[in-house]
Amino acid sequence: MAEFEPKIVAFVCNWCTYAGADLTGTSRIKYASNVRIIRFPCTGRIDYMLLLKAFDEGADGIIVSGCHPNDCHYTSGNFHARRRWIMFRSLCDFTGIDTERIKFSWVSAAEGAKWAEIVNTTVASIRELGPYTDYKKVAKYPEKEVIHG
Amino acid sequence: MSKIGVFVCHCGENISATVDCAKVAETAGTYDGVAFSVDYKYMCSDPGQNIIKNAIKEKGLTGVVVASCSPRMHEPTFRKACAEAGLNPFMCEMANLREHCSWVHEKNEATTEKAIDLVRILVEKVKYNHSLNEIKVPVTKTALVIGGGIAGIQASLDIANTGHKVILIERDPSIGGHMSQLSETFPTLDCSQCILTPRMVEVAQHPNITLYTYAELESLEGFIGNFKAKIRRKSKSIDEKLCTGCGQCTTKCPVKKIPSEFNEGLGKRTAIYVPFPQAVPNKPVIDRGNCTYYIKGKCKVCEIVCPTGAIRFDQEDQIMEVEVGAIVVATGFTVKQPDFFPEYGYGKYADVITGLQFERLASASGPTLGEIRRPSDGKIPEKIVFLACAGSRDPAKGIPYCSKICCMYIAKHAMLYQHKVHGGKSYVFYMDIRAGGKQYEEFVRRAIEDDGVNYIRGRVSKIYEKNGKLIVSGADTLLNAMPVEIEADMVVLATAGVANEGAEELAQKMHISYDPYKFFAEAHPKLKPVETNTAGIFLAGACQAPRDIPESVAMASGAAVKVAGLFSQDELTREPIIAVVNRQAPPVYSSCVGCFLCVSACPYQAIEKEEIKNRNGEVIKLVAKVNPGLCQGCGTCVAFCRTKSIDIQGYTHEQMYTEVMALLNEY
Amino acid sequence: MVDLIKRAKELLESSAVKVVIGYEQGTGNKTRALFVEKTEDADKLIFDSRCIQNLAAYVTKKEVKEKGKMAIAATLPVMRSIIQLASEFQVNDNNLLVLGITPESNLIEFANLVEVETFVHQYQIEIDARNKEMLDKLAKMTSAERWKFWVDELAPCFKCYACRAACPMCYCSRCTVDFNQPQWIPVPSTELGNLEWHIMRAMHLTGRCIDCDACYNACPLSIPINLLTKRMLVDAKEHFGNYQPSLKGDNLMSTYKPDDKENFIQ
Amino acid sequence: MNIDKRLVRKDSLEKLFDILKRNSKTIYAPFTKNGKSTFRDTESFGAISTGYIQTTESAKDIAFPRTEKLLDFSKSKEGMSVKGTDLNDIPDVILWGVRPCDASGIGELSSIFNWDYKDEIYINRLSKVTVFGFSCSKSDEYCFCTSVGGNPGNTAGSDILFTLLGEEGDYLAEIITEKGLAVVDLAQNLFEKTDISGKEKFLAELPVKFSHEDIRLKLDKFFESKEWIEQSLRCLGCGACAYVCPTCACFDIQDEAHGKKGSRVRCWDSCGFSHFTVHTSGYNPRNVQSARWRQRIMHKFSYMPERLSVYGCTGCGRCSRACPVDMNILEHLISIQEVTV
Repeated sequence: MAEFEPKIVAFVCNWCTYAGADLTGTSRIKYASNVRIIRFPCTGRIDYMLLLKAFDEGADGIIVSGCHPNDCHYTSGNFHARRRWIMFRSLCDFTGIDTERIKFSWVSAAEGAKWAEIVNTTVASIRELGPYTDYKKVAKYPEKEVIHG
Repeated sequence: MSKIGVFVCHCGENISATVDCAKVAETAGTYDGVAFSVDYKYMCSDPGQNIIKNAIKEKGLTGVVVASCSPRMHEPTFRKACAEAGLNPFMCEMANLREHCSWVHEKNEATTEKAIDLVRILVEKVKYNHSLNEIKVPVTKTALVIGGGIAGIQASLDIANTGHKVILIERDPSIGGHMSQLSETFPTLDCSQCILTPRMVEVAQHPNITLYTYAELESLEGFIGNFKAKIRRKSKSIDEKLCTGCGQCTTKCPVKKIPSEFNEGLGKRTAIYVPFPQAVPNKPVIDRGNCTYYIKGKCKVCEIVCPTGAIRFDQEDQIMEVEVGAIVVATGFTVKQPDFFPEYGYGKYADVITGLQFERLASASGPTLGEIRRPSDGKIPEKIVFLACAGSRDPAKGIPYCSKICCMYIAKHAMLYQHKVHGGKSYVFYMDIRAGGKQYEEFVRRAIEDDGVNYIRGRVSKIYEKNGKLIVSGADTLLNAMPVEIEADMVVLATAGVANEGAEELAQKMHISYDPYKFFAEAHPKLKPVETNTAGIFLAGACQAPRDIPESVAMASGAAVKVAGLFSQDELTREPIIAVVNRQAPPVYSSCVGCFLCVSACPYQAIEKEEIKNRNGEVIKLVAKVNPGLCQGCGTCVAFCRTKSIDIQGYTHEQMYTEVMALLNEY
Repeated sequence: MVDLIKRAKELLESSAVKVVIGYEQGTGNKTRALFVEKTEDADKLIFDSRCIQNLAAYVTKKEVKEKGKMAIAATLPVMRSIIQLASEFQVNDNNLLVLGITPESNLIEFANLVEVETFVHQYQIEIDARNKEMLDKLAKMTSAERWKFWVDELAPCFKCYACRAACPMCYCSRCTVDFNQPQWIPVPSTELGNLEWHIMRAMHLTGRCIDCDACYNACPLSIPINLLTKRMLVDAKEHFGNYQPSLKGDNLMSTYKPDDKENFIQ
Repeated sequence: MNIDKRLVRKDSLEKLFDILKRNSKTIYAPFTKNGKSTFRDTESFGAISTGYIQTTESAKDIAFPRTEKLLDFSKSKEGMSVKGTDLNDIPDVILWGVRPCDASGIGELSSIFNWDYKDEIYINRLSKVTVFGFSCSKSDEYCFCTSVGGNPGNTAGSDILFTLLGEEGDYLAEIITEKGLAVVDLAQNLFEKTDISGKEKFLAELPVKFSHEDIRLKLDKFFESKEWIEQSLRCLGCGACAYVCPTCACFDIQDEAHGKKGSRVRCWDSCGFSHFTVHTSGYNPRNVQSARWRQRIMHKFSYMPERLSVYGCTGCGRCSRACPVDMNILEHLISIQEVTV
């Protein structure tokens, strides 16, 4: 059987982490190709519902990343995001959503190497955890017609 | 039905070396709504752009996805190309196949698969893009300059000289700032007052400049091009129109023992006073905290002696509102007072003074008329010690940064001392000599070599008094930390330059950001040194960090050019990537329920309350409204809104949701 | 409650308010909301330990609000809700008069919401022992066990939205679940959709929920959804310090501190 | 067919359950969680709840599931392909422990799904269901089946109706339909021949509290009554009443797409929701709760009798029990009857 290739979605802000990932590219630092980046203006824009949707649709892991505290292009978007993440992560933990599968990080526009490292460590840890079957089991309608119960 | 064009760039071999570009284009061609799909060697080249333009025209494309480098690189290029072909530029999106894919992965199927995914995400997103138009904002062509030091003066003059109106406010009774307190200036040793005073006068006389001294910013609303500032004009207790500045009142005022702020406490002033002889405006104010009349209810000597009847004891503070299009903040800095350093015995020893106090001693207009006499007994000090980095570069004191100006002014002080006190001995304790700047290093060398100032590399642990002498006890680190003790007559501390008291509140009033030391934050440390994160507000001088005069002036001129650039347009255009609160047909009007939690979430105070009225003019609903002039498009409100009533153009709910769906499903 | 009846009559007679919201005897052993508009109906007002429905849910209801100025018999949870609603601009002194009922069941009338706030702030929001125990039990489970617990608990939810309807804080005229472009939460009751709905609801109530249990009491299937909001309450306290609904409107989730602590962001 | 009466010993019920299980029957029986009961696929007799006056949820799920996939669709180069529900996949089900009001509700629900459009999935599901009714020996203040034409021992809708003959007694089994007979055939020895009659004395006593015919006639002129506003002021507009109701049949249809694949799903809806009638334009003809409450009553007591010749209420009282704010349908119906137009 082929090795499990985790599907990982990265939600990143335009000004720091997206630019940081650009720098990873211009620095030609190689990293795992399992991650797909979705660009947001700011971490403040990242709706936690999108994280749930990513799991719904089959993601095995998620990276959420933005500017370091005090570095936000919009001054405080990341501070708002951080508070939201603290509560959302705790709620995920409480409902049994595997918080190991959601990696939060600060990656600045200058941290190309850090981005590569975040991606690689996340891919490695999700590979270890395996596919998110617990979630996938309840995510889709059962193939066979059943009545609730 | 969408007609999307997908344009896959090889970027020479930058992308095609690891990504099968033809396959990416071919796969993209199979997606619903993709009307045209092609790969090409250089999409950003003229022929490449022509492929896009022709496809838009010939296929009637409704959306474009360029799969090439980072949008941070070429988004403007391709959007412009689309616009030239008649497609709204915001219908163009870019998939980042180079920085995020080909450059970071090996050549294999997985890399091409990723490239395909990245393109698909954007293809699905662009189906939900809307044509957007740039936002036009009118500009009020008057600038507000806050702070009348050299930076504020320079900014005001530069802006005024471009033909625009300037309102300059200064919280002290006179403009001039710290520069007016200085004796000579490094590295040329020309007299500070002599070069500053003409500028001060120019400000006062300039037809485009309205000067309000003894005035502070009360509040600020609005946004770039359209600020509304409330200014508190503190009561001067005189009628400025009647006052001729004859000086009768200050001469006769019975309260004469107030430490003069201008002289850093080394001289005295009266309760009704002009801070210094060259003050602009040269008209007195009454210091109500010290005036006998305000304390005890009687005196009024000044009123009696005033030949023009200009004294107004009942004058009140005035709040006036002005409309301005841009603001230059030039509120300067202050220095740590030596009471911050108990180890140096300040307060106990009158002859341990700050650098700024030394400036007053050395100044010809100062309390000693330029003679270096120590405060305690007026004697001329035979031995003087200068301590650099008093507080600066000292993380333990909470000031890890370098105050920057001290190395130079210490050299200047020591030099002035040697010039004025023949046979005197001067010592400088320093950590490093930072003399980066035109003619700066030469200046320091002159102090050491020509004027015989003794530089000792090391720190001073304490200062104490013994037999009428100040014993400066330190270590010479160049001599293996050998203990050094100097019996000095006077000690000058180059105390750290710090943010003004109240800097934080002022920043909050203006909604600009500040660093951990309360210095105002520039928008970008390298590329936007005079901008703030709030559009239309600029920084000049030492309110941003300790600065010397040439830097402050350069910054002020830089800020002035930014303002002039802003004022060269009648309307501002802004990217339409902003938040919008939905509006619906009656009876709903908007799904917003008016909880206004978004108001506190917005970093820009861009969300306002809008009353929705019926035909009879009755308010039937209060809903949020985003001010397009203020919104910067971060989208924090969007993720916060429970009713999903706010959306951000370019990153809408549908677009972001679709991206997630497109990423994880087959299309 | 004689005092309440008397005061309700006075308020209605003097036209100080148009409607008094309180409790009456319902069917069976239930109590229920009563809207007194005529003085003679005030005699039906009761108050006893069964009166736990959070009446604050009515002060944002269109049909009730349209009657004019309201007075409301408000227990502590109701008062807390009202302060939170006021901080969100949903009620104010012009449209609401609070007839407080103290934890000792005494009537206390407030001149304005500021006084209500002061009163409310004397009492901390405390999770009751039974639920605390349940939270502890859940905390001790493994993540997988908690996942199973919640999937099982929430699977029966048929999305009648009684929890939402009974919650004073769920006054939005368009809930996120009613939003269909995109469809954030699936409309049908499905295991995952139910979980998403309740997670989202708990997030929306973080920093706003005052722990009145109205959602749980309203649930026809007695699903312990209040545990979600309780856990958020406990966590918020842990992370950001104690909070109380406040007229200042410095809502927990729409504000931040630059030094908010976390230990999971790399 | 004529109703055949048999005696089932008290302890034979479990044996019956086991025999049915051995015959690969799926059995849906009341199951209690968090103190609330609903019909679930049940594997063991011991798991079946007993002693309830009424289950919290009705049994309508069996033929009209709260969530039901109608079809799968997928896009390909060749175009759209659609795969409907395979009706052969629907399992044979025994619905165990249904009260007579619920059983009769099946008829009312069927009248809706067989009205202008014959709902194939519903009809097929129902055809696979054998209903074991259990008569009521107890009732509570929310019950009013006798006021809407039912009674605690009503055989309508059941395939077999079991009546407990006294507290610790045996069961009288009334075999009402061929489907019922088919079950008896599987366990002949458990269904003993008997000549017992007069089950009535073992049934709950439930006096008639109003006349549904009178209500119907009253409603013809009651549309504009202020009574609706009076009654519904405390209604919070949730869907609890509709979702526990054995006859509420409103549903929503959603297409859930995931890329080029997706499903069409039918799920319950409720006329009590404020958004139920919102037009695309934003206009909402039932924009206040009183209009929605009126709709609920009118639908059950006026529109259904008029169009389908059945009442949309079986008097089970579930909605009153489930309502978080004590909207008691019985109380409100009585007051409608009493109020002068």
